[in-house]
Amino acid sequence: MSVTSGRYEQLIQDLRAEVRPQREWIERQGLLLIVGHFLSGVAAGTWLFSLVFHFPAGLAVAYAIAALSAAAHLGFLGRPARFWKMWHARSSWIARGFVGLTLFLGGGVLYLIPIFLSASPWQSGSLIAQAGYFLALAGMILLLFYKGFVYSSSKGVPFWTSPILPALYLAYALRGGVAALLVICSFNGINLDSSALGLLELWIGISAAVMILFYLGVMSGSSPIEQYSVRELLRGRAAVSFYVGTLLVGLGVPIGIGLTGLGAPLSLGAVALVGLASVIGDFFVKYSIAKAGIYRSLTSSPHWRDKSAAVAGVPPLSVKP
Amino acid sequence: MIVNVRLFGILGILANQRLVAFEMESGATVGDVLAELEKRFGREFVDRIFRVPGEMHSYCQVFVNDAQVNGLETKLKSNGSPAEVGIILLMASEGG
Amino acid sequence: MEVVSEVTPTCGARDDVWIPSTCGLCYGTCSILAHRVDEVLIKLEGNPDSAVGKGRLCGKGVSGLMTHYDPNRVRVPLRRTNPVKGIGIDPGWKEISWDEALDEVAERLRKLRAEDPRKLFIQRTTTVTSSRTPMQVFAGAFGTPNRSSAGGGLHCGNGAHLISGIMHASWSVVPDFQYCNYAVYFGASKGHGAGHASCSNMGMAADARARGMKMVVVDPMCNFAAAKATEWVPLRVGTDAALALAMCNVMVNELGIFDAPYLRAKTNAAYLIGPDKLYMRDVASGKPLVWDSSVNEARAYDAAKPDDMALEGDFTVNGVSCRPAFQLLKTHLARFTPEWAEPITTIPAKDIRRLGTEFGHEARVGSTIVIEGVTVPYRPVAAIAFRGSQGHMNSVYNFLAVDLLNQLVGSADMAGGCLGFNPASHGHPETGRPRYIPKPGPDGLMVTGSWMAHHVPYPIREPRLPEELGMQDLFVLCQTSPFSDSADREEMWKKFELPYRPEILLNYGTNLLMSIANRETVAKSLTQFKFIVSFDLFLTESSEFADIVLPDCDYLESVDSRPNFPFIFSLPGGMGEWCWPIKQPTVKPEGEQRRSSEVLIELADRIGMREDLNAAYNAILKLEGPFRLQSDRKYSYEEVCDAELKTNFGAERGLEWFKNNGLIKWPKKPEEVYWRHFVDVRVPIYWEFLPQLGEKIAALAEPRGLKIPRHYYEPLPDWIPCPAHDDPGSDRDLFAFYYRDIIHTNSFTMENPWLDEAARLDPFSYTIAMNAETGRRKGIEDGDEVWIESRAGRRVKGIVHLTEAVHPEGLGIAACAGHWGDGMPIAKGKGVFFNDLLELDFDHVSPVNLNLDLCVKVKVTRAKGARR
Amino acid sequence: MRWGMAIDLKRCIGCYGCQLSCKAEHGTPPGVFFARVLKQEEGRYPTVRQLFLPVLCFHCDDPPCVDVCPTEASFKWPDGVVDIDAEKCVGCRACMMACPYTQRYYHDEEQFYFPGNGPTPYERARSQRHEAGVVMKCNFCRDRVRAGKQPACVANCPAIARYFGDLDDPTSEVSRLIKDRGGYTLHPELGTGPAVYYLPP
Repeated sequence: MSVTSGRYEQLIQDLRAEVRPQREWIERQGLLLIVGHFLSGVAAGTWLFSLVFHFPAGLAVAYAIAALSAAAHLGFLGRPARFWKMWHARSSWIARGFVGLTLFLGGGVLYLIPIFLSASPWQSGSLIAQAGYFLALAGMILLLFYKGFVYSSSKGVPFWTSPILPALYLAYALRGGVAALLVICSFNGINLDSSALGLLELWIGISAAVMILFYLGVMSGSSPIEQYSVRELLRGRAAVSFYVGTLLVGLGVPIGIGLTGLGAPLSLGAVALVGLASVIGDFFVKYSIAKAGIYRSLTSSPHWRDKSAAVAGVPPLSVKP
Repeated sequence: MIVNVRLFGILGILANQRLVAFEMESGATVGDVLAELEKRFGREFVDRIFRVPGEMHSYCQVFVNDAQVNGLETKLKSNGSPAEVGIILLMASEGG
Repeated sequence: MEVVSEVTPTCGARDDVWIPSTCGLCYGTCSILAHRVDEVLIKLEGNPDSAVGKGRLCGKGVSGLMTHYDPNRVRVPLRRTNPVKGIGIDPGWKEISWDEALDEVAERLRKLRAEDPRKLFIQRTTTVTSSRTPMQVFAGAFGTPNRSSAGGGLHCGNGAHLISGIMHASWSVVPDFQYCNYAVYFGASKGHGAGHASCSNMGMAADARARGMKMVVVDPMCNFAAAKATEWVPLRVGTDAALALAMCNVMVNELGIFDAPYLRAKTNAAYLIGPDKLYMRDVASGKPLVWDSSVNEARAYDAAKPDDMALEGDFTVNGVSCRPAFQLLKTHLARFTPEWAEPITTIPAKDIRRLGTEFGHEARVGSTIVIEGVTVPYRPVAAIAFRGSQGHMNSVYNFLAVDLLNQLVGSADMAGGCLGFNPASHGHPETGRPRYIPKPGPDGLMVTGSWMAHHVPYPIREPRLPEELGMQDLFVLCQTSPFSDSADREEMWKKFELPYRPEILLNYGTNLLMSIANRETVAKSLTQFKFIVSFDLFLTESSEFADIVLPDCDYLESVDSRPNFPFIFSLPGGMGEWCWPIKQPTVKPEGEQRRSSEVLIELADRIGMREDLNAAYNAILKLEGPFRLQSDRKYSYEEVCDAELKTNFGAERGLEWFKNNGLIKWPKKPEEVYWRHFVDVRVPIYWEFLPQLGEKIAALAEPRGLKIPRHYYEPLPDWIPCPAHDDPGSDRDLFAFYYRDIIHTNSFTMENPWLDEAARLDPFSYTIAMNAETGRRKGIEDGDEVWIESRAGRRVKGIVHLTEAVHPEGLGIAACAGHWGDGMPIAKGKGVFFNDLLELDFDHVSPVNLNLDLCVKVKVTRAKGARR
Repeated sequence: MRWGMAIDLKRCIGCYGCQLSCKAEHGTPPGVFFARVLKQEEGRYPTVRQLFLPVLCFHCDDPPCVDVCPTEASFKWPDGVVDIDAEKCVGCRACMMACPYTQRYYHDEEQFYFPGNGPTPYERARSQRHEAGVVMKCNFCRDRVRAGKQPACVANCPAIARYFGDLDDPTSEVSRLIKDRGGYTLHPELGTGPAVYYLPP
């Protein structure tokens, strides 16, 4: 970052400001983390539902998505060559995610090879494949859960430190899986139990919508920094991605189509659209929430404000975002 | 006694002479030297030296036998060799 | 004597040393330790053994290496190839050898000196104090009276320093932080910002706050000192005198508080004044008379006991009715009621009355204190002024009115009061040097014991038709003059028959185009020089007007035997230690830079004025005995420094000793710090010489068509509005003013990328502070880019920062940013070029001391399409 | 033994001495500040004050940044100092998101202060040591402290507003100041247990 670069300018502006947006996990390489998070969720969800629906192609796609996610994560890291050091999972959700991804990719390959490669030295159902199955399953579970906790354990960004976020991101991962399956099926003309999938999709979609509303409701009643983040989401830098990506495409389209689908079976195209829209929505919910992240303000610390105000002989002002 | 007057800076330039030597009676003072200089170089010359008649500017520095003196009353001394008098104006304002 | 630090390498052959030296980022010149490892400087820290900074540095000081290692420094001598000069015109620099450069400069100077030495104008920046001695010496030897300290001098020197000199025998004033209980600051930041003894003062001011000293800060802006004040008193820009006079009135006329014994013994308050505003004088001796109430007759001031002198009453002496100066002052003050001051200052009358009352009561007139076994008067109140309050046409009265508060309660240089910086020194215990003590001059009034130059502030010179191009010999209360650069300088020179015109400018480091006033005026004056030679660290906007640029060594490559001497400048005041550090080279220059001190010696030699130079060194450094320079020998500057140190501290303590030890120090005595109690000198509360001076100047000026406004020349202070207050323009509704930022020095440090970065993070450094309500009224939002336009149509642009912390009519700007040249690329485009709003002519300077008026009535408009 | 700091807001004048002496000590890259001074105003004209808040890593007792670090690059020394082992850091910036005090900076690539000129001799000696692609922050000047000195910001503060010492020792200057002056920490509601206390103005 040269001192003449726009990024340095931006940093200076951010550091000057009373309210400083986080950019490390959204801009430039930071975007790759959001992509990685998004892909790992979709991968885990797809894996799960492919297992449920016994759909090997889905498993393969899930695996490929997870591999992409791993690549995105590597691209995001400042020091990708050291990625193998990230296994200290005692308290780090990032490490847990890394472990999950490792288990998933490692186990997945053991499980998938005999399914797709007839020349595999081990067979499906063999101990190796079984071990792979369980490793991948464990990885999948970690991948489903971890990213919400990555955000909710970020104490520097109050907007994220909500227990709703892990639930929301779990829901989105599941829906992402369903959606991916819908897309895969519709493109391949495969008729899985698409009405069941559609219902599932609808149900998760509505749950997600409710959770988002609940989340925003809680946040807008919190401290000024969270309120500012809500404003960023509703009226600020993240508003377009939130309204268009998260709400309209991600929730409006799938739920709308899904509701019409309650009356009559949906065409493959409509199913594909639901799936695609859901996947896009899955990305944008993470994108929007990451983008609306604002660092906690030091000058808003209650003690400092109260005692300083007492010295100034004036009542403390509310934080001016 | 013989008095050697060395004129530095602007004074030397105005007098067109860096070293002025003349004979004075023993017991002569710095004031007497300046009076002699006035005789030689005119009123305008010594006007640069005096703030008001009888009082030198603070920025006029006079040395007698290499020692800085403050008043016109200082007597010159010669121990066989000529009495040495040096005069320089340090006209320099300051800020900051 | 203290051994400061071991400078021999600490481990084997590896170069790893801490070298004691002196900071050069501002004129505060704190003591530093420079850490050098393998020929590279890696850290600057304060020198904890020194009383100057006490081991601590400000943000600028610790950032010095980024200036030192700036790749944009000038490294080789340059000669211009383009004869056309102007703002933004490329000089077409060509690198030349030192020999070529020195030959040409010496040849021109030699010719000029033979022709008329006054045609040389010498100018130096206030930032680098180490250039003071070599430049004073060169000027004295060359024979030119024409020297200037550029913007620093014109903006504060003529008021704050001159009057501190007349009233406190020092360059500046500061509260006695150790004992003061109640300090009122008028446009000053002592202890909370940049400037003289800044780091030491920061620590002492913090101690005072912790001890419970109350601090009232009168300032249009709440920053630095005001931020730490017990009370911030916002006032309309430039009205400080009105407040101070009203406070004086409350004390003297409403409460009857004043220190009569002090006024009788230490001021001219008892001097009898006749109807002609002049002293009644003893016929025989010519000495001013006082009324001796023990015998009921008038006597010379030194013939009566102070206790017997009448301060009040009407008397008749030799048939002339007369009154003591104090009686006149008291009567004079009566019209400055708080109610009168309220509409002028915007400060509520009840607050003015309260402030006057608090100041009077806190003064504890009559009390004493024992300090280190010595009993001295205890007056724990101080009224402090600096650049802000005196930077107006009413410069003299503004500063004087504030100081009257101290004089009335007798707190001037008394324990807890308003101290000059070290006006008296008895010298090192072993050598008795340097020794100086204020002494009585004409009419018993004080002559400083020490001064920064050789024009002492009092006694004043007799005005004459000017021979100096700044006309300081006509306007004799002026130190740094506007007329070296002003728009009306040629007109003035013609009027006053200046017998020559300046031809060569020898510039040391000033960026005049930015540091005085609007650049158009300054550029015009610069183009009129036939030849400009400039010592520079960087190619500044002003270096572009030079014919030859000489690359200077910076403070880490230079030597100076007296970075904190005279002690009245940057050595902290109050009790503590005397401290004499040196500055020494810590590394060799990376390019062909040479020390300007050595270059000046070389030039003198080539000009053929070696003897004059040595004589000037002898005189200025007061070299004595075996250490005097011999006429005919060529000395290096290090040898000169060695001679000065040995003269002062003995043959065994020369430059080598100081290089190893860094400094010498010894304790201050109460008799030195609180010298006024012990020295029989008086200061003028009644400036009798002023009306006379006005008449004398007028006698020369008015026949030549320059009106001298006599109301500035009255003996007692008054409030006189600035041009800004009288500006009739209805859309110009704000008073733009500048302040000195805590992380910048003049126009120099914006090029330091650490300081630049810090300034960019600061809400105020590079912005225009506008009152939030004013902004709302004008539809201006925080971050808007605006034009500020003066009556003369000068415009500067900047980003607005809306704040509650500025007077609604004020517009606060940190000086002096806004670089546009390419020679300092980090600084380029940063901040606001306030000075470009300033007019530079007789109509905008104090007609008494020629201090520039630094406030401008302006119109503010949003720049088109600008909103960030 | 737990190193801690008390910053006296009555003495602080917001001069940036800490911020810049820190930069000088560590040669931190552009945009990286182990110590900073924040300014804020309180009140409405004319009852208003400029307030200064010098900040640095608070070396929390229960540091969220350490908890979230996937490589243990962020860690706590037994004496309470929270530090980063740059060689272990993968640059995931989770610690930046976890730090409630925004005291961590991402050094994204090697950079110097004079654009187009490469490193100055000073920067070669002091700044080039800093790895790129990792997160940086204050470590209470560990090298200085181990050499028996005070942290640079403490040693340099011209207003003598910073005190450094052992919080576990009730007789230390910091402990006494915190007790006597009612020292407080920022955002105590987060339960992080900062080792940097503020003494009220």
